[in-house]
Amino acid sequence: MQIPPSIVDGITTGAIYALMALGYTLVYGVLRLINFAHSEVFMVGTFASLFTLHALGITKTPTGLAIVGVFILITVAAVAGSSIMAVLVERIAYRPLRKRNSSSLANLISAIGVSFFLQEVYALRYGRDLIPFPRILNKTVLFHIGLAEVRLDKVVVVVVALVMMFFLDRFVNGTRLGRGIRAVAQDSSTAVLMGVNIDRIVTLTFLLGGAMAGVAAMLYGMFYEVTQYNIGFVIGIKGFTAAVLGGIGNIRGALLGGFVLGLVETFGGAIFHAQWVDVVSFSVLVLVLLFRPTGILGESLQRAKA
Amino acid sequence: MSRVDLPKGETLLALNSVLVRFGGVVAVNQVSFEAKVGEILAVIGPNGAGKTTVFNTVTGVYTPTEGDISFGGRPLAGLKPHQITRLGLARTFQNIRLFPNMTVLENAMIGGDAASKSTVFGAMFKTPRQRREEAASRTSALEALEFVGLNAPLGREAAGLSYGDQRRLEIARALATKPQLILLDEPAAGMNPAEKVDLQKLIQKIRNSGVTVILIEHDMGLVMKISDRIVVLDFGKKIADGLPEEIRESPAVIEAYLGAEDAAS
Amino acid sequence: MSMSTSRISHSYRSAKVPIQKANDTMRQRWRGLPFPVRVLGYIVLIGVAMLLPAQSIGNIMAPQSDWPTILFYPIGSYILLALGLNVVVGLAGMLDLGYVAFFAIGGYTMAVLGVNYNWTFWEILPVGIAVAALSGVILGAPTLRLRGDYLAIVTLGFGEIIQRVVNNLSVTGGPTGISGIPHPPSVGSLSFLTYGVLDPRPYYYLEVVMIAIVIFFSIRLENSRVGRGWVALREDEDAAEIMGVPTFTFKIWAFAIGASVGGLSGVVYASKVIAITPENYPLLLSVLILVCVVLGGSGNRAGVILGAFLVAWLPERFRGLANYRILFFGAMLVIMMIFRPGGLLPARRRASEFAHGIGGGQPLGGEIQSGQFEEDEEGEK
Amino acid sequence: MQLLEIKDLEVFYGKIQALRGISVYVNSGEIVSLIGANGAGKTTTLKTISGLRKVHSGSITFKGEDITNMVGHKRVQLGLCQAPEGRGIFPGMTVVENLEMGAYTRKKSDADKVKEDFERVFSLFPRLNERRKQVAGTMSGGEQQMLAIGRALMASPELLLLDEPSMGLAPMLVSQIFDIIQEINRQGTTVLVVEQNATKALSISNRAYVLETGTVTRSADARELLEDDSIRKAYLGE
Amino acid sequence: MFKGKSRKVALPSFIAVSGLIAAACGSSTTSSSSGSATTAAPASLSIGFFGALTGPNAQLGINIDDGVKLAVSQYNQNAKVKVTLVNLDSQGDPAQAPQLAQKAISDKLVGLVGPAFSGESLVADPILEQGQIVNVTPSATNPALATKGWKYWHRIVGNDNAQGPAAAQFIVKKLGSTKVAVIDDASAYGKGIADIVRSTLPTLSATVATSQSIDPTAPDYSSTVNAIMASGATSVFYGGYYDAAGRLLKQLRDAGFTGQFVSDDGSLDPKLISTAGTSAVSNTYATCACGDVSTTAPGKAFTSAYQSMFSTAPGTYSAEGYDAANVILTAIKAGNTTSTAINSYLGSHSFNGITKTIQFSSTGDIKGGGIYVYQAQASSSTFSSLGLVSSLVG
Repeated sequence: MQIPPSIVDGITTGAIYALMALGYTLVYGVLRLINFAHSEVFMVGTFASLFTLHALGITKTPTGLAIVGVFILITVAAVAGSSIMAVLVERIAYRPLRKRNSSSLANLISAIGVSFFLQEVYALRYGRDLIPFPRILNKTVLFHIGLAEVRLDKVVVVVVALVMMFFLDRFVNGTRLGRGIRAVAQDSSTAVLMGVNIDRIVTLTFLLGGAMAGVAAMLYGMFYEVTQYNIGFVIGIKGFTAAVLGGIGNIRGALLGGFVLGLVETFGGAIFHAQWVDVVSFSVLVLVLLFRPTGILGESLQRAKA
Repeated sequence: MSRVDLPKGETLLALNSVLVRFGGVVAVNQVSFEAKVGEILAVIGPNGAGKTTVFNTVTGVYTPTEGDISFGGRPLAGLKPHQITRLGLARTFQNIRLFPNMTVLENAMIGGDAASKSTVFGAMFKTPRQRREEAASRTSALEALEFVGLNAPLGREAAGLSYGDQRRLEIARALATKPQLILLDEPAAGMNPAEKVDLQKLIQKIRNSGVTVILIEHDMGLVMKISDRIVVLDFGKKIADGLPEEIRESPAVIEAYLGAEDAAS
Repeated sequence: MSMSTSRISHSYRSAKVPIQKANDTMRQRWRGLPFPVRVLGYIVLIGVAMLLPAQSIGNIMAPQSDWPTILFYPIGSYILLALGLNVVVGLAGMLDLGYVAFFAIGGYTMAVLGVNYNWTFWEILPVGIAVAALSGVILGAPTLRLRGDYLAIVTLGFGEIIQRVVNNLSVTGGPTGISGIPHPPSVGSLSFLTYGVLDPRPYYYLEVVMIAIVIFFSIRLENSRVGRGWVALREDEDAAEIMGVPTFTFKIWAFAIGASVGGLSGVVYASKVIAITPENYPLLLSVLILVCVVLGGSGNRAGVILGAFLVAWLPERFRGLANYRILFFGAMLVIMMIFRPGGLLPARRRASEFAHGIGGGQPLGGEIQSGQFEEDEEGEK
Repeated sequence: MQLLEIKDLEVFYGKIQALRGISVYVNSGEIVSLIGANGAGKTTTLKTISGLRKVHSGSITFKGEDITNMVGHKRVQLGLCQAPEGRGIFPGMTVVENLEMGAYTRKKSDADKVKEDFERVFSLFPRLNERRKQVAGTMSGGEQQMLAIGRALMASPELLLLDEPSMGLAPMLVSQIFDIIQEINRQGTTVLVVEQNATKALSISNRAYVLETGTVTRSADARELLEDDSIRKAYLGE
Repeated sequence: MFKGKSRKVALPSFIAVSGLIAAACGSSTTSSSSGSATTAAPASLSIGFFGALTGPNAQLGINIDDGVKLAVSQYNQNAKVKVTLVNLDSQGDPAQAPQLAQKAISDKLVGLVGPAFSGESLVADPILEQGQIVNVTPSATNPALATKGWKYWHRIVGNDNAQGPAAAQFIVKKLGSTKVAVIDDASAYGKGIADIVRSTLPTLSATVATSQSIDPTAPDYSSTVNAIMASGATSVFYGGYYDAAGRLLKQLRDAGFTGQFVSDDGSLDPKLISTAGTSAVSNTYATCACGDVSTTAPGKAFTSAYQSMFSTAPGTYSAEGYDAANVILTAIKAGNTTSTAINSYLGSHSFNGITKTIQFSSTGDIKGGGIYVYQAQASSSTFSSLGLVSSLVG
């Protein structure tokens, strides 16, 4: 058994899943809509940080202060890329439908259309092969826990993710705009009565979800050092699963769901072998939903159910 | 599931210390009352007193946290709403809940279908039973529509009906299930005085046809005119239960609902 | 159970889409025709279906592909699958993102029983349908109580699990799949009933018959208590339950029927292609079939058939676009949903439901309309 | 001066006409009540004023400005705020957060005034002051109603719209709420109130409108209506 | 199956483009135009390429197709019977294979290079067989394909049954590793080879330290990496393609794995090195049924012709695609203008390809077909040949 390595790796991948799950959860919380194009929002983020590295001419691992500078630049690029893409997706694929009172199915198909389109744009432009990232952070082993190596890059992934989640949580729970998001999520018509501009809140929600996906994309690029036109697909499904697992619409649920899914996957892989990982994690999801139909933490951002 | 058939005056529906709790909130608190075969029983009380929750609990939408409900002597615990309907207990909704894009006839037939047993195979192979049941369902739907006096075309979508006609259709849909007991949730809401008079006649006609009626209503004029008995709820508790004259005089009811000023005059 | 929204008070535009009206009157006229005329109409349709694989038609329809073959797959198979999924999505209003699982189950039933146990096609067909229906029930029973959004991820997961399982099990041949799947036995010496390797037309005819049967039964279902029940639970599940519709049972039935049509098409497909592998059953196929249903007009059989035809045929017709096919497809989906959210031929009922914003049956999104909200004139919740 | 004027307002829900040409006006400083049975169109009227419902025909003028087609959130900025039916508090937020939501549209430069309004709400509703940190969803119905009214006041509205403020409240609380409404009015806020408890509503109002199936059937001085036999019969349960 | 006397025939590629090729190949020919009916030779014939040209798996197909294009253009420079090339783009999707096979029949193709993948082969080949379309696959290496009794099917690369044992021998005998973690990508191809490696290792007194299938589309292989690290394996064999191989290798090295990493021809691509990173590819090998074309004279000529035509270096299976096309073109040049005639010709002749000498057995598989091993070079970011496995483990 590889308990310590499974824990370390589960938390690391879980951190990225959690960041993705936040995007689904925020949008769901406010619009009751599953943003199936979120995977492509993530994908765009990875490309944005890669292009920044190319533009900076970075081919070798930077050292010293340069690391910090590079990190800030690629984070900004990824966050900008992803959040702009998220807002564009909302404007193009969702808002016109929302204005026309369309059904959820129409939204779903529209999202699928946007996903196809964006994937193909990137595939046609940059090919269908994996595109490598230069190494920007040495994978130095900091210390060992049993067989587990706690590496610098893993620590960075988890710490950055946690910091982002903390800020998001503070933003949503502690600022005026954050209150606006929660108000729309809990009772949108009353929010209008309080003077909340719903369209603006929706845009803000996609922006925030996109920003989280952007951070996830930057961390992914730094950690796995590759991207691809369809890189978002798997990570998107994982993020969505994590969001549902934790209780979609619930920010803290998304965090919990991400980490739980990460751990279920690494332990599932250790116990049942890698080929059964997805079967294990979906089974866990179904089991959780059977006993807690709205996920582990429930839908707390949601309007109260009668 | 056998339907209930009892002589007039027997207890048809009995609530025994029913308590319904949502999270920390007690919506219905130890409520007991009975409805007897052939009567019109009104349930009144301020908005939020738990009247609709009582209806929802009786029809199986909510499960009572404590207490029990029986219908014709048969306990309803563990039955799903559709099973309870099939026992002979139908209802309408406070805010009309027709199937808006189904036609008038289709809406009523949904009620008529409550007596049907055939499902998918019956439909696929048009078994004799399915044909028989389909015809029966259609008949009871048409009868119910005629009974309530709805004159709209059968092929008209429910959403296109006038408000009063929607109310009628909703009642027809419930009657098409051939109920022993019908629960009417604020049937007069949104009606003008002329429509209310028609409604009053309709409710009495329903009762006269042998169907017991339980009614939630705010229009006290209507309630006082047609009810045989009145149950008053306030804050989830039953505060009074009696004949209309008794209720009108009851200090507790005046305090909680009718308003102190009214009583003074 | 949520008892809060008054469905009838949803606002919607009273002006209906013009093509919708045309669609409606056509249907009414058709129904108004005397029985012999309608029979004649059906005979004409069957004749058209028989003549469809002709080379001269193929030259126009699919100059860069083999027309009879693509008539069988993807066109015919997509139509069959879309008709099945339509029962779940269009009629009962539930979202199923893992429909391909049932197609796979039918296919593997055909392959395993045909190759390992030497069963014949006609023996396997009912088994394949039954196994698929049963797995529909097994998937549905625990999960149908979940709300719509959750059903999406669970069905999606189910589709993935089935693919993983067939990829990992030895009885299904693992990733290599199963080859040497037997063809249906030929009937007499008629060329169009001789099931061999080379001629796709007998399979196409077989599929046409299956499509006709599925349409026949789905019309009967739709015009019965079950169909009424589906519409009712799609429009207001709680009210339906309270009016005596056994909503859970009817949902399970919808799932089982959809699954069995999926299984049926899986058996038919596998009996033609000789070899199947897990690659034949990607998640993308589930998505495409859902696109067929919604694009054509969820709930309207003619629309669904049209949608399936277009989704299957257009990529073959425009093979020349090669790499740009998916790009255009994606863009077209968005544009279609913006301008025709109810699909190309929206169902009469669904058209109004979409206008009401309740077309999905269960909430999956798009619930907040700018400046317009439901819930009115109500007291207690 | 007419603060709010509604002319020939027609509103549809789909094919159903909910309002059939309603005309109502509210003068500055008044308390006006809309009474009528459930389903008569009272709540729809308020929702339409707040911009939650699309107007089919007719007009709404507020402070001389035509707001018929203005989006909802801008009407709040203009000085129109509603405490919705069923209270509509944000159940997951604390009392203070709910109140802050009321002040959502107010600018940073307005911070001092907002602080004053907090104090004003807390002095009107001492219960809220005691429960600042409590999550609103866990409060009792009466407290929630107070919160809903207090929250609407935080927008510093010129016209306060109250939808069934007495709904589901114990009689004691009902009187208390109506006293507070009067107090709010005394402090200078115009009030338009929709009520089922017609007696109470009429007793604090200057004027009232009686709604029936989407039309105004009576409009008169509140006192006059209180003494009207037919009104008493229809709405006061006698 | 026609079992005539085998003759050696040169591939016709030398004629125009490059004298070097002519010099290299021309000498060993005993060209023959006999053995087939030459009645009324048509002015032009069509051959096809069957494989993914678009979609996610397109790169391999494009590599092959470009090789075929080069062969056809060289052939047409100096040919009586012109040949046109028809592309049958399967997108690597087995579901599209039947209609393309039918298309090949209705278009009366006299020969087909492909199908490129094993999965589509299983579906398309029975149809091609019945339609009597001679087909030569340059890349579908699943052993089962040779067992179906198809007469029109040919393969010019060694199958996995040859590659798997060779890889195992290389690991145990040459690299000296006896604890081998065997991983695959759960694809027909990758798992096929890996399973053979798994069954061969014990016969060489080596053990399978851990055995796993990964999802090649998943980003994270940490549970597999952890299992490998915990198993104490000194080497890893990976059955699958270069993209997942590169990521697995990278994650292994990052976790501190220093042993040998051996993969198959699906991983024999410079992109493995770019994906894994140059620091990760020490002790990294790939086996392949394909010979090294970068050292021989015809190979160099091919490489430069390819480079000048497509402005890119040949990719994996480009050379095999070129050879497969030339096998067919040689038969056409010999005066065979029908598919059946070409088929007979293929069964009775041997061909000097740039990758190897090609001679088909009665099953259609290539005779002989040694397995080569390549080592990843960090300095040049390419693979360089170490030679035949059989000679290395000798």
